[in-house]
Amino acid sequence: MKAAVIVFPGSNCDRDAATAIAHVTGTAPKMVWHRDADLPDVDLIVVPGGFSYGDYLRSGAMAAHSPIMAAVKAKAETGVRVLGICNGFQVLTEAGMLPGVLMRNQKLKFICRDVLLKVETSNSDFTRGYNAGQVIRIPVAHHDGNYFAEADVLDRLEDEDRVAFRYCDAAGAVDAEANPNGSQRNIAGVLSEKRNVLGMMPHPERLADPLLGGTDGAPMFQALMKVLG
Amino acid sequence: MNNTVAVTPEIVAEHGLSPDEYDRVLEIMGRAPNITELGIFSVMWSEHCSYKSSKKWLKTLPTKAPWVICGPGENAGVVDLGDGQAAIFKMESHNHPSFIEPYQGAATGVGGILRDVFTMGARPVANLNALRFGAADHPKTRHLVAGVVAGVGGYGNCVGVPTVGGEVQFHPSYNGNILVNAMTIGVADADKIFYSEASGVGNPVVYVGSKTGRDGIHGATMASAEFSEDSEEKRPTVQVGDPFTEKLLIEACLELMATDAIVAIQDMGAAGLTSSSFEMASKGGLGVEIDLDKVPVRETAMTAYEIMLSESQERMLMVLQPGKEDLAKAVFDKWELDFAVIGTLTDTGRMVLKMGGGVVADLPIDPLAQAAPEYDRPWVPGKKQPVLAAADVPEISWADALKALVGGPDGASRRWVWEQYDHMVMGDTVQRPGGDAAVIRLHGTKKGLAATSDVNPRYVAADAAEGGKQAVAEAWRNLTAVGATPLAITDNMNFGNPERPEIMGQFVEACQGMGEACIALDFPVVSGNVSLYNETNGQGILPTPTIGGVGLLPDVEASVGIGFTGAGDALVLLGGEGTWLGQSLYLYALHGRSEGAPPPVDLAVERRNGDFVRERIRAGAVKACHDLSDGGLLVAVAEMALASGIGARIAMDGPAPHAKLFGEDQGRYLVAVAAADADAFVAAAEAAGVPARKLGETGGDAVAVNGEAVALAELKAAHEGWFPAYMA
Amino acid sequence: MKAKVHVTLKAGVLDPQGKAVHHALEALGFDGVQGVRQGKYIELDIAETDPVKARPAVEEMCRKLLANTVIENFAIDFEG
Amino acid sequence: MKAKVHVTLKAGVLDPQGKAVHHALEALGFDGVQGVRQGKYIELDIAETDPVKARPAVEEMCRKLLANTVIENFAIDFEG
Ligand SMILES: Nc1ncnc2c1ncn2[C@@H]1O[C@H](COP(=O)(O)OP(=O)(O)O)[C@@H](O)[C@H]1O
Ligand SMILES: [Mg+2]
Repeated sequence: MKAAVIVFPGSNCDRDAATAIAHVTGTAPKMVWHRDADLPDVDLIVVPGGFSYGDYLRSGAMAAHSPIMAAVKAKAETGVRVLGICNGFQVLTEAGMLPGVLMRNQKLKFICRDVLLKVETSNSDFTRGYNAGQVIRIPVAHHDGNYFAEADVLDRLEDEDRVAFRYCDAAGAVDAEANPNGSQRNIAGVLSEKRNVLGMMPHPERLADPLLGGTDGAPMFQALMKVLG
Repeated sequence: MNNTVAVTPEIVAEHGLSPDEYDRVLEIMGRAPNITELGIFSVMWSEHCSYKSSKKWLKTLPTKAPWVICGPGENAGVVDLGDGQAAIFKMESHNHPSFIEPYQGAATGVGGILRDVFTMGARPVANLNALRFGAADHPKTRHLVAGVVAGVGGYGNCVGVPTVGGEVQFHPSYNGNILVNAMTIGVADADKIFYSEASGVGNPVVYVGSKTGRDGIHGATMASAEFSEDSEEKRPTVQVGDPFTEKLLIEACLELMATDAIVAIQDMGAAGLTSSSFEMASKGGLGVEIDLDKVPVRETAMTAYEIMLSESQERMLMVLQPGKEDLAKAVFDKWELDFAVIGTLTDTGRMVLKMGGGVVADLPIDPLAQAAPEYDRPWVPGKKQPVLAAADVPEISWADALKALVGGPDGASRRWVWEQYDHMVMGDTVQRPGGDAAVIRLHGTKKGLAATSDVNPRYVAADAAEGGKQAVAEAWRNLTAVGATPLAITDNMNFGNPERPEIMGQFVEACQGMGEACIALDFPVVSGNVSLYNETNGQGILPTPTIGGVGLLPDVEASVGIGFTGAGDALVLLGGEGTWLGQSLYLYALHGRSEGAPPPVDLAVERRNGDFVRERIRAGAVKACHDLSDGGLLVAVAEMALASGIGARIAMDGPAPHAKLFGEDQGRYLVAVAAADADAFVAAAEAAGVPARKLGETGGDAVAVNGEAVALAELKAAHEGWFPAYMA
Repeated sequence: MKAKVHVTLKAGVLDPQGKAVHHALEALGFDGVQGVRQGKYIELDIAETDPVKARPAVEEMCRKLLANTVIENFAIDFEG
Repeated sequence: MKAKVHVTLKAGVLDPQGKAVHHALEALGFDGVQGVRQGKYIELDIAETDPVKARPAVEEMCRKLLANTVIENFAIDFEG
């Protein structure tokens, strides 16, 4: 698997993503600077968490227009897998690569803690390592993770099996109490139409090493490695 | 202020210089200073920059150990971690600004302490924050808590440094003077530490970071003057932080530090360009000439006075090797930060500032630094309180007492706070907030760093020497409880008005107690900060010498937390039974009384008990460990149970009076060990001279004492519920 | 000339900030507030002095960056 | 009636938001923007229909909650 991690000046989970990928797959990804207009030959692109350009206006708004994002978009169109985590998810929605927006958390506060996610589909290269319906534990750390899209967009996402994860409780129940940030229909991650782009607010790279308290993030990278070699 | 503004006695007084001090200015200058020069004297001689009231006593603190690479005097302290690595850390207060503008005050406090650490070549790897607010029911408190916590998080989260620990306390003495103490720990190569001592006549002096604006002018003098009711009305300018720029500054500085371009570097903290340029030149015994027209500014028509005294954030000053300007500029261009060569080092021993083609200030550096006032302020020893007999404390049913303690403002979970902090970014957080000390892995190694922040201001108020000693011992104990070897501390001395002998007495005695503990525990002070005049209308805060402790774990996988790891393990109490209720949380929170002498710390016992615990943890014999502090034994049992969701049953021999369950005798730990190992564990402890008793076992869904139980669910609702309900 | 841009949430999009402000105002004892919506206000100093000529560019800035039109509306005024 | 409140940073106070937006607009190729300041825009629906009577209360809300007058100014308009 040849992976690249995009580095914006305010990215701060770029190293974490690279470490997790190297830890799970044994190969360190390439780090690509935001001002580069080209991407190396890769089959997985990670847009990591952080505060891309400070995110003072809207999270991800400025990064969506960076030189590198044009290249990421072009690669995605050829089928290259793109994984946007947290700020990366925000960037992908702002760039129009995924539907919806991430608004300020309903309670307005930054939230950093483990949440439970229900894997809604195993039909993607990112989620094949899980069973549909499985409950996994992954941390969130965000101020703007409140997923919003118009009802018809949400219906379509559901019809096309493009909701990857929802916030849930230990029994897998998807309800308001399990929703940490006010996301519509508890959505924590969505797939693109071609299913090769995944955006998610939780950080799988943060729980891929038992020393850090869990490994529920690891199957994502293992599954990608299986497909991508 | 235009440089032609006349320096009148009123202006001198406004700058906080006493008539005596001004006479010294005249003597040094050999003439009357102009307004810019006066401004420079005023900030350099402010309490904040000169430590004029505290220096005499700070000097008495032990600062050396074989593993100390650099003690107090630089931007931060440096200790050796072995294998070519060093930890660099410091704690600093941002009390007054946070009271006036809680979000920005706290945010810029975090920004400032981060700069102190990366200035020395370290990548910041962890932040802590020690917060003290007024009474929970004071009308201002909630607003201040909300703003400060959001500000600490807003800054730290954006720069991407995990905030892994801290303290939150409420007490009416902080109603008008909250405390925001922020600590940063960084990691550097031990042979690549950067210092502030300038060298090389003719070397370029370079300004990098954000542009200079009119913000925070007089911040340093503000931090040194007592608050009065109307200062809220005057509302001095506070600075706004820009964490994104700070993040860029960290990356750019570290990138440049990987080359050999930098001779010396210093962040622009309090008193901005003045103190940074002054200190660099002064340490090197050199002079400096600065062209103020070259300083990047964000506003028009800024005067020399304003540029020199501005406290705009996210700025650094460096001395470069000659010829390295282009290399350095390319790095800062890459990170889109301002970069300007603004001056050169000279051999004149003077600071010469030019602007608009003329000289706007010209002052001698050494005499100014050497003549900085240093006071031996009068002090009186604090009145010691008699020991309070446990029998004088009315007994409340233990179950009610426990629920009230873990569910009250002092003992409730701080989750509401630390869940607003990204405590996992950087991917090395092994022990998250909520335990005795946070543990992070040293990136790319098997080793770990532990960090904690501690002080019990009620103890210090009752007996400053014992309280100071206890704060150091508690930090040491918290590090020990996760299995770390305590290395060194940073301190943040928050006190009232030092011109009052009884306050000065608190300061002196606290230093004495701290010093004693540091020596006995091999736990030297390597950096620190003093915040005095925390007083409103003559009402001082509780004396609060916050101790930030750092320890090392040779094998981070061997660290233990406070949560039980399974049912059926044995609980062992180490260090003896509880007896002491004077100044306890039980007495304060349940009876509203702050009475009696605080529990004494026997430093030899402390060390013996701690060394035993640490050794057993490293041997893999301990499954969970918690030191006994506020609330004593039963609160510790409950916290361990709550952290894991696994209950505990303990047996007290005979009746269990409040002093046994809630006494705050020092030097004690509670550990969980495999049931089969319990007897051997107790025997080993006793052989080491450590009193030990098998107390009970883990399991069930309640905390039970002699068969009487309180459901964990009920305790949890109280413990986790207080803070969110309070802030709702 | 100054371009004053107001970015507000579309009707129907939940406004947690506005709700929180509303709640806080009530807690402070202000009654008679029936609803609160919070938006952004951005002032641009622009070289162009003719509003008619300036508008298309500022609209473009709003669409591209200042507002997310999935959830936000924008309005532009010129002054000076 | 609607009370429209603008909260802006005082002159001289650093505006990281404005700075970042300015930078981004330049990066997007919009030139002719000389400066950007960002503030908050808050719309209050109030029961009172007389602006003269409403103003003191809204000013009080601004001072107490909507703005921190250490670093921010506020301006109030009424409509409808
Ligand atoms: N402001 C804060 N930020 C981060 N963590 C905090 C804060 N306040 C408290 N904590 C965490 O909550 C836990 C309990 O704090 P405290 O009761 O002060 O611990 P101890 O008694 O062991 O010193 C610790 O892990 C501490 O780091
Ligand atoms: Mg402890």
